[in-house]
Amino acid sequence: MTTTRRKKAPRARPSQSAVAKHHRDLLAGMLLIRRFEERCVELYSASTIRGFVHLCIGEEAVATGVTAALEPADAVVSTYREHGHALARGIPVDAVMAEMYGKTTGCSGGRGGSMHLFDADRRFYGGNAIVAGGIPLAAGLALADKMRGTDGLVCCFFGDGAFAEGEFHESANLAALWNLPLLLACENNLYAMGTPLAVEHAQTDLAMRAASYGMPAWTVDGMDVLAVEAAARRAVDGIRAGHGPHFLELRTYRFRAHSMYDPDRYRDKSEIEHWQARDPITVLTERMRTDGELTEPVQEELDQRTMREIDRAQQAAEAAPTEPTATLLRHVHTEPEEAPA
Amino acid sequence: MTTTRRKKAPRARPSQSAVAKHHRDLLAGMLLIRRFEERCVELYSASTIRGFVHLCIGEEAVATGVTAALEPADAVVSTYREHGHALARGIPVDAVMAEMYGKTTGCSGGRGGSMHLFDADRRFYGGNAIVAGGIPLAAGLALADKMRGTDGLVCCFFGDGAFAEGEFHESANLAALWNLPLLLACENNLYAMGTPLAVEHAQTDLAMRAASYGMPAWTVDGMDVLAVEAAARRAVDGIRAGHGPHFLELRTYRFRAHSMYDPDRYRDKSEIEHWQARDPITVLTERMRTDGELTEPVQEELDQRTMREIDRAQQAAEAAPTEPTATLLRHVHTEPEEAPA
Amino acid sequence: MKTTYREALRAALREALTADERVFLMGEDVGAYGGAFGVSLGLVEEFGPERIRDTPLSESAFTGIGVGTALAGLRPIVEIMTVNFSLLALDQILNNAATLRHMSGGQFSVPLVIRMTTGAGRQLAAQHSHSLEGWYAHIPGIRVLAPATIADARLMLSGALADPDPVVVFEHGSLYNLSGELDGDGAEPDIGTAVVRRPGHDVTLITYGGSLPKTLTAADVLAADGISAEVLDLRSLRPLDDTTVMASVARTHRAVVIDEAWRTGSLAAEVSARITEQAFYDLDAPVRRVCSAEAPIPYARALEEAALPQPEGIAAAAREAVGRHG
Amino acid sequence: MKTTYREALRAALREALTADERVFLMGEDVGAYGGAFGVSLGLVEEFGPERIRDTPLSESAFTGIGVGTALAGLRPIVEIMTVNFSLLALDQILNNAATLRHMSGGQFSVPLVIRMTTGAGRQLAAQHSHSLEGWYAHIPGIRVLAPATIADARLMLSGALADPDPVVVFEHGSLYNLSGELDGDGAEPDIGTAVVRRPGHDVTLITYGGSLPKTLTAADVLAADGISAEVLDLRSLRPLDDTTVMASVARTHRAVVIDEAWRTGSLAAEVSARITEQAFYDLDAPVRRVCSAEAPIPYARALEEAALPQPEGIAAAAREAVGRHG
Ligand SMILES: Cc1ncc(C[n+]2csc(CCOP(=O)(O)OP(=O)(O)O)c2C)c(N)n1
Ligand SMILES: Cc1ncc(C[n+]2csc(CCOP(=O)(O)OP(=O)(O)O)c2C)c(N)n1
Ligand SMILES: [Mg+2]
Ligand SMILES: [Mg+2]
Repeated sequence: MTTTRRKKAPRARPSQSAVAKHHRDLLAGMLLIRRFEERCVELYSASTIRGFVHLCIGEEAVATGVTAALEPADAVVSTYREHGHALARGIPVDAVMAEMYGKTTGCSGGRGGSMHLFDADRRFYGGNAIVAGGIPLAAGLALADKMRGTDGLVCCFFGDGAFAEGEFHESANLAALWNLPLLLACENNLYAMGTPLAVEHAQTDLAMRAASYGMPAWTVDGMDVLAVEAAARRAVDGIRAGHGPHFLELRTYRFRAHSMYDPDRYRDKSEIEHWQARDPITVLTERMRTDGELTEPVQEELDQRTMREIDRAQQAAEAAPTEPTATLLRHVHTEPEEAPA
Repeated sequence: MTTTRRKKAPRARPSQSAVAKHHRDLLAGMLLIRRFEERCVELYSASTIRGFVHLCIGEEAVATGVTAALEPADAVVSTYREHGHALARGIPVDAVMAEMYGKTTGCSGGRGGSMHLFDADRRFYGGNAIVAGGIPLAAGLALADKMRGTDGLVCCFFGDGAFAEGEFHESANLAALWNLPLLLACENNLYAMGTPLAVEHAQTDLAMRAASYGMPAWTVDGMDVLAVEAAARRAVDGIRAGHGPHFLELRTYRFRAHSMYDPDRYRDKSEIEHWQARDPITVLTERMRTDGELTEPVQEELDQRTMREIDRAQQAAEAAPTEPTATLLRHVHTEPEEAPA
Repeated sequence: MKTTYREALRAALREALTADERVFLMGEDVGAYGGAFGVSLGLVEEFGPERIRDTPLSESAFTGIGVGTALAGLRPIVEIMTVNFSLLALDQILNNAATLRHMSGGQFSVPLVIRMTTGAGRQLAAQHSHSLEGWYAHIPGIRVLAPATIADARLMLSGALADPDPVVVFEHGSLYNLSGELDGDGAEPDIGTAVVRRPGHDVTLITYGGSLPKTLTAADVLAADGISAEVLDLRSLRPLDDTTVMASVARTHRAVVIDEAWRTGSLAAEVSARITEQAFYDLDAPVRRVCSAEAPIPYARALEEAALPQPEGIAAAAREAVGRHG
Repeated sequence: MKTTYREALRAALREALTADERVFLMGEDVGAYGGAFGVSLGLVEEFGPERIRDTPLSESAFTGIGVGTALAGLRPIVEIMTVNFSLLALDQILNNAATLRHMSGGQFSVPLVIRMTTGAGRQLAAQHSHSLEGWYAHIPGIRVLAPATIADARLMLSGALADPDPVVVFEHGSLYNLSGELDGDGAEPDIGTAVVRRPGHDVTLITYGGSLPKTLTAADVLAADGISAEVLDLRSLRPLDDTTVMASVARTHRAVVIDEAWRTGSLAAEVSARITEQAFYDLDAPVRRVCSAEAPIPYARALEEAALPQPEGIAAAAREAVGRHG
């Protein structure tokens, strides 16, 4: 079944205006995530959204930059902190918002909620709320790509906490051993819930440890979306060239608490402020302003467009129907007519 | 509860005759294991011993050398391939043999069998037949030593196969993070059942990988009992000095199949012969002969003594009673009068 | 004294840590964070990080470490954040904690206590809503407890620590905010005993943990219909207190078992099978079960509610048992 | 054709690998070693190491990898060497394989087959003798099969692979050497159906997997006593075929469930509870269970034999059920 992995033609150097456009897209992507999650906070406070909700505010550059390096045929596996990954991957904001409401029009039909966003069309395989539970799954998707000889790869997001779970280590070994097309995107936001990195890991240089599996591994400034994208492209190129799994340690920070339940008692305010000074949206905005890629009116128009999109998504979600309880047992098993070929 | 860890006084250089005596003890230890297991083969063929039986013939230098570096107050945790560890630790051969017979006088009262040898007095905590399952346990025993501020340490034996399990990685991180007095003794015999090292691990330098947890780690010639003992003493000294877990990759080889069930189809005869040429018993015997530490009569007398010991153990085991089935439910729970203080 | 289930658990922890220096608490975020559900809040300040020990995300290893420290004679309390993650530690629990004593011929005891949050009802969806108490109750060598009241939250830990063998304690997530009076004498019976939480004579409703409040509500509903339901709280899920169960069934001749687990293979099945075995000729009607629908628990509120046992469903099953339909 | 259970499994694997290039086998030592129990012997020479894929000791990861390849449309057969090690993979099975479809609102199927050896009886002691089929049968979203005959060993794999959802297949370790005739037409019923292995009219003996031969022996013993026992092989443990069970109980009015698992919380409890629920008024005696003693399984032969269901114990329970003691 295996065919040889095609080498990509070298990318042509893009024009200046194309670069500016790309940067605006990245900015728009990050803004959408930020505003979406800010709206989630409001809706959670109003008890409209329930369950566990984990925000990635402050970490938007990671989702946006890594996803920018992927092709539609690639697959993405994520965590419970996955609004950013889902939106960056192109799941419509309406579908994500409706899922927060538990509505039929949600991207998981309301059965998943914040922690379980899925989208088959965009090869977005969730939304996994067991820490590190998605990593073996991602390796499996990558093995399928490899066995079929496609050009696809799998991007798996997970945190610094997940790096301590046995599942990460077993999967890293297998991915390297089998030379799987897998991008291990480790969002190192310095905490697993309230536990700081140095209380989780004897050796906190995660990229170095990943490299001990014999895979290329780098540490990247996760607050700079351009640095993230560049690193992800380099990794993706290496993977598509057949060099097996690559590991990115994306150093980032969540500005908000671990979840909506978390009173955030374990971090110094000064530490949070230190990182807020490197807000990825501000970092990119300022650079674009300096480089003349963004004018004030364009920025304002972008802000307003984003807010309108969120408003519309919210209205649509409110208006959408709820799954009737009679369907509770649907999708436990595949109905004959739904069975894959 | 914690008191500070005492530093040991430096060891005095032993006399020449004490060295020779020590070498004879090591030789006797290895011979006992070898002859014991050869007897097991006979008894298994006769269906006297049943269940799964895993032999360490060829690997005796590891059990003997590592155990020689331990103190009685230390603890040992082992695997299903543990006859050598048990005998080297000083569990009487009678008790081990009786356990193979499933007799009341066995070191686990006949409930354990070959894979589950235990001895509370010698702090021998099994005999674990779930690959890597003993490693967390060993780390726990070490944490208890540390919390109590004793001078003790825990030696945990496991294989190259176990190194691929998540349990090893989680435990290695925790042991290093908490600076536990733990000796991780990895018996790398190049195979996990029929799977060669390169099919188990992307990166086969196990000591290097262990070092990525920030712990001292060395590769040792596991066929040379003196090299093993020296390395183990160095590690034990480091641990007792408070430098936390140490990892030894002991390169060795099993001369027999994985278990009595294994037809051993996956290895070249020439590979086995290559390693048999480095038989740890031969290696030590020849060195002692060269150094004048062993004469032929002494060697012969040692051989005969060993055989007599095994014969006696076998006779005792045969004569011993079997646990009455009425006691089946005993030891599922601790009886009030058996409860620890 | 007015208190909550959460505070009662914390008071029990504090008491145990104070009484015996071998006791320590270990788990993810038990320290500065105060425990995922706030149970251990403040304890690290009181007892220090050695005894209120934060662990990395490594359920298998830190549970096994708990087994090892118990083997060595300490009295560890391992907190596995929720039952959902305990699957990662199940090998250590079944193959080490529960078996070491027997397979060593009685040489070792493992005085380990494992606490975990269980259950659904908070819209946490498929991976965070399991009720696997029945699986743990299947394992010989361990004791399983399910405190359903503030008094039991306060009481059971010391009983668990007094047991020389492993004990698993399930705290239902919906109970932490339960508030009420805790009597000074706390005269609850032995941790191994089931208790009648509400006496009645027409039907016995047998339950435990997070389903107890719902079952008591159902009993109120039934009372309004003139049906007198006895509500039994199992409290100990392993061993089960057959004596108390059978005594009640002998009085009421009818039984309904309520269990938040999926129906097939639930602990409710075991209770039903035992009633059949031990009280068959007392029964005037088949034993019924009210359990969760056999589906992963969905996020959407209405779907989740439909999936779980609810007072109306419990009352309906009781009415069927007494032959009063509609 | 004369064959063995092991060879029948191998023939089924060969057929599946030949028929569909998306099928592959993955697990520890399935390749050169030929599988821990010799089931896949020779297949790596025939199909190559990509499709007969040896894995490191990493049960959680390679089972999860199986889930991932199934999600992507391949047809993986994951071999977990024995049920004892499957605990390490249980999170991937319960939280991923079984839930992905439902929690994604039906977007994905996971056509994964997991095979594992189960059971005791070979003096393998406490950590290598589990019978946890009942735990797997508790999980919504998966199907659980237990081939107990050579014909089912030959037949069930293709049915499992045809299922778009995850299927767990339990092969009892004591059955591999079973030898006998395999008919050309292999006309066994659908994999979801229980079958009567021996008709009878006094009592129904309900069992599955490795306990079927013992139960048939017990039926012989009973026949010599003049008791006609019907032996039912459940075959599918999830879903259970209630129709066939209740039809038999309606004929015999008495039932004994035989299950090698520990009694409390066994699958036998579920079968008993269902009979009570669905056939209470057909019963002339309480449903009985013959299960394993509630202890870790010991090594010593006599102790192990005493711990497990044996023909004499089964016959004794049947005699009690029909009211013939002694
Ligand atoms: C196996 C498991 N253990 C514990 C939890 C509870 N939990 C949810 S998120 C989390 C912290 C994870 O930290 P990290 O991997 O760094 O990701 P982050 O939340 O920082 O993005 C914990 C402990 C869980 N969901 N799964
Ligand atoms: C968790 C687990 N998986 C699989 C097995 C079956 N098994 C027993 S020993 C073994 C190989 C272990 O290899 P290694 O760790 O190198 O130790 P060795 O046998 O070579 O001494 C396997 C696969 C097991 N006992 N436990
Ligand atoms: Mg983190
Ligand atoms: Mg090995």
